[in-house]
Amino acid sequence: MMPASGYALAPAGPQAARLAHVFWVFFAVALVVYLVVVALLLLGVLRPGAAAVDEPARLRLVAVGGVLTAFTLIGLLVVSVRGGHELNPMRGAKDVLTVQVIGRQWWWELHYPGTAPDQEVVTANELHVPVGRPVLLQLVSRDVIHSFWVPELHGKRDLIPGHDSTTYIQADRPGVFRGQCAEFCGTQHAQMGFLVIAEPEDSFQRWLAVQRRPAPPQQELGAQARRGQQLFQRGTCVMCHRVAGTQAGATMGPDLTHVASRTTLAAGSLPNVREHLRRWVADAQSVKPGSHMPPTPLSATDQDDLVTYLEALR
Amino acid sequence: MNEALAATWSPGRGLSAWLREVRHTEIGKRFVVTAFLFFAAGGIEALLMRLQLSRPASGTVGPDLYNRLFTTHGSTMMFLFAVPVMQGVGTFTVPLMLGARNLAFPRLSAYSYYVYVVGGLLLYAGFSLRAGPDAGWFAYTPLSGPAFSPGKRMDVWAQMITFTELSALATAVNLIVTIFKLRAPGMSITRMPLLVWAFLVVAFMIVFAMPAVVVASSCLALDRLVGTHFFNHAEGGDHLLWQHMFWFFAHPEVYIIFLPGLGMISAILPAFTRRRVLGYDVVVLATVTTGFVAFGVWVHHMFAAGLPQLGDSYFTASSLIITIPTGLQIFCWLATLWRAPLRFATPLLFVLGFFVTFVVGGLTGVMLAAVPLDLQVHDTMFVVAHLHYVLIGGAVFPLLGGVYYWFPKATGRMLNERAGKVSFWLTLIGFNATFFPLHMLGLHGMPRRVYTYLPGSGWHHLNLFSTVCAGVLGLGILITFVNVVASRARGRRAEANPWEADSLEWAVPSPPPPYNFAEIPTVGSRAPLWEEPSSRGVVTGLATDQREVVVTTLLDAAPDHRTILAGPSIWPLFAAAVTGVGFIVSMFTPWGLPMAVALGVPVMVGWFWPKGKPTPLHAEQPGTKAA
Amino acid sequence: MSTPANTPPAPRSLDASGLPSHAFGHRAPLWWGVLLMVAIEATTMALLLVSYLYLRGNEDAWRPLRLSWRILELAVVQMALLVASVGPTMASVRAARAGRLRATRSWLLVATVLGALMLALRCLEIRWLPFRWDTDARGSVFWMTFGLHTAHMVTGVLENGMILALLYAGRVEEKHFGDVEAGALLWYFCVLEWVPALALLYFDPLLWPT
Amino acid sequence: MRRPCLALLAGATVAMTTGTMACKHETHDVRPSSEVSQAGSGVVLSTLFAGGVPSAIAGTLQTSQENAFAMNEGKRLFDAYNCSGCHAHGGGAIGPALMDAKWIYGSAPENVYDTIVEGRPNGMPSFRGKIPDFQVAQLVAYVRSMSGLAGGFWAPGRNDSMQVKPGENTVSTQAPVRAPGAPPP
Repeated sequence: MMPASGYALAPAGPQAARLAHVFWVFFAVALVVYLVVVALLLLGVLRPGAAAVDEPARLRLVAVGGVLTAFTLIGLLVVSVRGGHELNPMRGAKDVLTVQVIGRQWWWELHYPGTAPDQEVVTANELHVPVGRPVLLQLVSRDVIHSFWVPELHGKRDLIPGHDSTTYIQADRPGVFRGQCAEFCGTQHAQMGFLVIAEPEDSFQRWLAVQRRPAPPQQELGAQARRGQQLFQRGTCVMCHRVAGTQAGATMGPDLTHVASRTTLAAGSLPNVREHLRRWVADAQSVKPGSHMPPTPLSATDQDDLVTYLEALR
Repeated sequence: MNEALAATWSPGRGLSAWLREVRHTEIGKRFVVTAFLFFAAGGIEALLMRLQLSRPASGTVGPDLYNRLFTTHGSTMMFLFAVPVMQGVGTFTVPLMLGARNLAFPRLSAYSYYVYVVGGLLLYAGFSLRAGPDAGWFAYTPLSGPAFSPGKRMDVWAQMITFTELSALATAVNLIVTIFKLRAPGMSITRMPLLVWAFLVVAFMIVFAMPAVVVASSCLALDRLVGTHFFNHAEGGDHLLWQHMFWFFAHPEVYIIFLPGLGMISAILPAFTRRRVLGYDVVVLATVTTGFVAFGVWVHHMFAAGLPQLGDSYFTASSLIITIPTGLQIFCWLATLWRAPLRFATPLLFVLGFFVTFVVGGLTGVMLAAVPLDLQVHDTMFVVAHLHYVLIGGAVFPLLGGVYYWFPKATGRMLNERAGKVSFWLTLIGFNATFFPLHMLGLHGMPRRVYTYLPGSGWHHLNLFSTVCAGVLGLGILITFVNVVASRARGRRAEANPWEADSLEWAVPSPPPPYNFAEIPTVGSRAPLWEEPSSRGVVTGLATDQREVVVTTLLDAAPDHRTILAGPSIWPLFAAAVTGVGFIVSMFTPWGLPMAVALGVPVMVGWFWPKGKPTPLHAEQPGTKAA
Repeated sequence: MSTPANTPPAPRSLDASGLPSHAFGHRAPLWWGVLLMVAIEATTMALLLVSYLYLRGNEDAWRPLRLSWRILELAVVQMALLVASVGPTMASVRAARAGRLRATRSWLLVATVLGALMLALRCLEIRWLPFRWDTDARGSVFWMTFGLHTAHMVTGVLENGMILALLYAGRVEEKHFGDVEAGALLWYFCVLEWVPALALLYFDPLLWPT
Repeated sequence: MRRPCLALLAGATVAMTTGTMACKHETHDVRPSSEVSQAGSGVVLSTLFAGGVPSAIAGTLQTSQENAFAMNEGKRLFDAYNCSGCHAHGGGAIGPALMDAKWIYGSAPENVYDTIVEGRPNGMPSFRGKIPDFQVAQLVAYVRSMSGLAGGFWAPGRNDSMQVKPGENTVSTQAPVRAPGAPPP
């Protein structure tokens, strides 16, 4: 099922833990200061006394208040700057996994570089990471400014065209963490989510090996799936999507070579089950109105064939 | 004598007199009324947005309309309500508090109002034609640029910015010169009321901050219309240039909105505590310090953009330091309130509401200043909660208190106290219940500006609760609107000084006559009306057949010379019309600007060419030899 | 509340009829108004020059372009004309303060003609510039700054022209001499702001090779 | 005197916030319906197709000609579907130039629609079944805006890449001329 959204104060990685720590320090100080101010206000307002106003004494109290504020702020500044430094201890770390994250208008394209160009894994919206290993994300934007943010792993980092930037994340426990684009990027900014799937090293390597294989050849497909593949290549799908090992090689839309292995569809908006896959293929605009995926009106049988073919792309 | 003055200073009756109006009391009231109408429009948009967010995946409002709604809500509240309403309060109160008969440049204040109205009408004409802006009130490029915002939507936003900033600049120049040169004799710099100090600092911030957004929006409009490359990284431009230029303006702007609120508190407190605000020098220095430091904190809006860490740490420090002056002012007010014989009228309630609300916003502001914390909560509902706490808590609460405080002076009628108290409590409870849950939503990962969210995201209950309470907040503010409209005609009659306040504007009858002061008063202390009347002097010998006022020196306000202020004139309206036509046509073709200059020259000549009977050249300077 | 010793005691009642009816320099409200407008325009020009430096720092996309000598000489001639017009402007202000009408308007005429001549040369320069505003970011900032300064110049020349028309044809009053000084303030700004802009926009690759 | 003006202002503000009117240039057709998304084929029974614009798309084809959103989408699709592969960015390479005034197969929206869906001799492939109709209408609008025939003020601006040519909104309208050797209309 779809994981609930991440909670910034329930960290699952070293960076988010550091941020949560800084939050609790600031929150504690803020709570104390607020209680003091409200107490002063109530004590002053609810007990009208005719006490003469001795001006200099009150001014000295104001000065004391000012000095206390200044020292508190200096303390908070130290906490903030120290907290900021520990965010990228990964610089010198070894065996760092590098992934290129490309922000597109309203979905995420992920590239796992391989030893050779044909070994490169191209997937979308679901970032598989090995548990315990630092992951260097190279953030690139192809169109407008997006912002990569997984509350449980790290703070957000903007993807600005012309300013390629990097950020480190690391998951200390296996699990599925939901992320969301945090910088307004157009009509469907609201449904531009993604998942970070942290799994042990061996299952991550198994996943990577599966992703490196091209799509199953025609012979291995069932009759219905084979008809679906024909529809895929003769219809509108081939103009935008790529299925490695077939003629479909367009890169405008997400790579569908292993679409069935993904748990969600439409940038984390729909669970990847048959009727949602059918609804998304037949009329994407009903799920994400304004997204760049046009509706594909087909007869019921054609839809079944196409969906069967897509579900064969494990 | 008063009839002669009234005949000289009043513009007459009828529509043409209404359009030629230059009295600061009238123009100030128009600014405030128009701004509150836009506040109502912004409020309606906010309720629509809350309705859409009350349920996950609800179809009430589609994504395109929602994006237009939140952009128009933000732009309306920031540019068409917050700054203009403070301009209005300043235009109305500053001359009265200084003992002046009008602003230094009366026709410029008329021009400022008309240009503001043109900007407001442009934005709402666009919004009603489905051409409202849809890229957020700070319109980051490249989304707001030519490639990703087709049509005229963002051009409407950019030109509206130019109009409202032109209006703010004109009012700022007017206020500064009035405060410097037209103070009542004896009102030295150290005897000026604290609200006037606030408006002086705000006016200087406007002079140095607004050009940044005029340049930024002009560069954006040029990029979209004629294809310049300010924000095209492939041709040498840079998207961060937009963010730097915009936030260099926008952070001072939020202080431009917030400082008059503090000034109003310093004006309201004496009347209800029977004490002068403690630490006059501390409050003045704090206001001036806030004015300067506000220009050095803008990068805290860009911590997530990946700028070098050393720079971010500097801006963390400067963003933390800016809380000290405001903190000192709050401590001074707490000391003033300390065990004072209080009179719990509505204005004081709103000031107390300020303390309870704004301090929460200030503290979340301190949290947002820290880079590691900001990386988690930037661009989320946490920031939405923070900005509403500091803007509604910091500026709208004192403003509502100011409306209840100065309404008798502006209209001669008291606002209903019972309705005021009900409105206060509904507004306070409704506001806190609406916006406090958004802090939790932000920490739970709900980003800003999302038109919907998934059923499984866990944000449903808090959003529903927030929407319901938004209705309560709306009701609270609606009661004040009804109170104002009802009391306008049927409120209790108000005498000159209903609150026994200390500043000069309470020395004139309510509503003030066209000439404000029969004789311009002289001032001997910081609270002129609390001195015994016998010791208050007046200025005599000013002509009553001309709009003559006394100009005083800058520091000590010693009388320096007499001058004639401009009278009612239609040219500000024509100049605003030409500015409007010129800029709106330049949205479609670059020839709009040369056309505006061509139309503008005759209007400027009409505006400046001397009219009426000339005083002969060498009348009173026999000394100079005939040329 | 003790009144600080340094502020003068409040004058009881005061007869204003004896005060002069106009004043010059910082005593006049109009002077402050023009000074604040100059501050606004100066901030605008400063922001444009800062954005030029900001974009210039972006090495990989910045293409320094050496302007031809012909344009640089024309720019220097224009600057010379501007500086030359400062003298007559100051003379007209001195004459205005002394109330000498004929001297004021003749010096102001000289200054305005020099300004108009500089604007004419600027129209020639527009045809010679080798790049347009949509060539690249450098061209965009150049033309925006060029346009802003031209707008200031046109405003200054038009304002001086109107004051001249008033001094020659209109019913001159005392306060119009104050207008001459206010117009001069704007003119001094037009001259002063073009010095950094000229150095940065025209002589950038020459003086500061990147 | 103040009452009518306040009422006027209040009325204007309320009328405007309801967003009742709609300007055809600016509406974002965010949810294209399925019948305009037919890829010009429907159920394929034979390779013979009656020419001309199907009725379902005729309306959208006309409105797209002055709709800013449609033209901007057309510009995005022009690169996404690799039209720029043969036509460059309107200057013409393997395929003919599109930003000049010469039209071989007619410049009316219907002619350009047919060119895209049917294909043309000498290399223009048929995109029937490959591109949904509403996107073809957007491409038609963008192609005609390259030579100023569509959009006018609402034509797309420059794009965020190397400056290849000025934006379509700065192009002056060039009256269409029949290219030499073009077949009779």
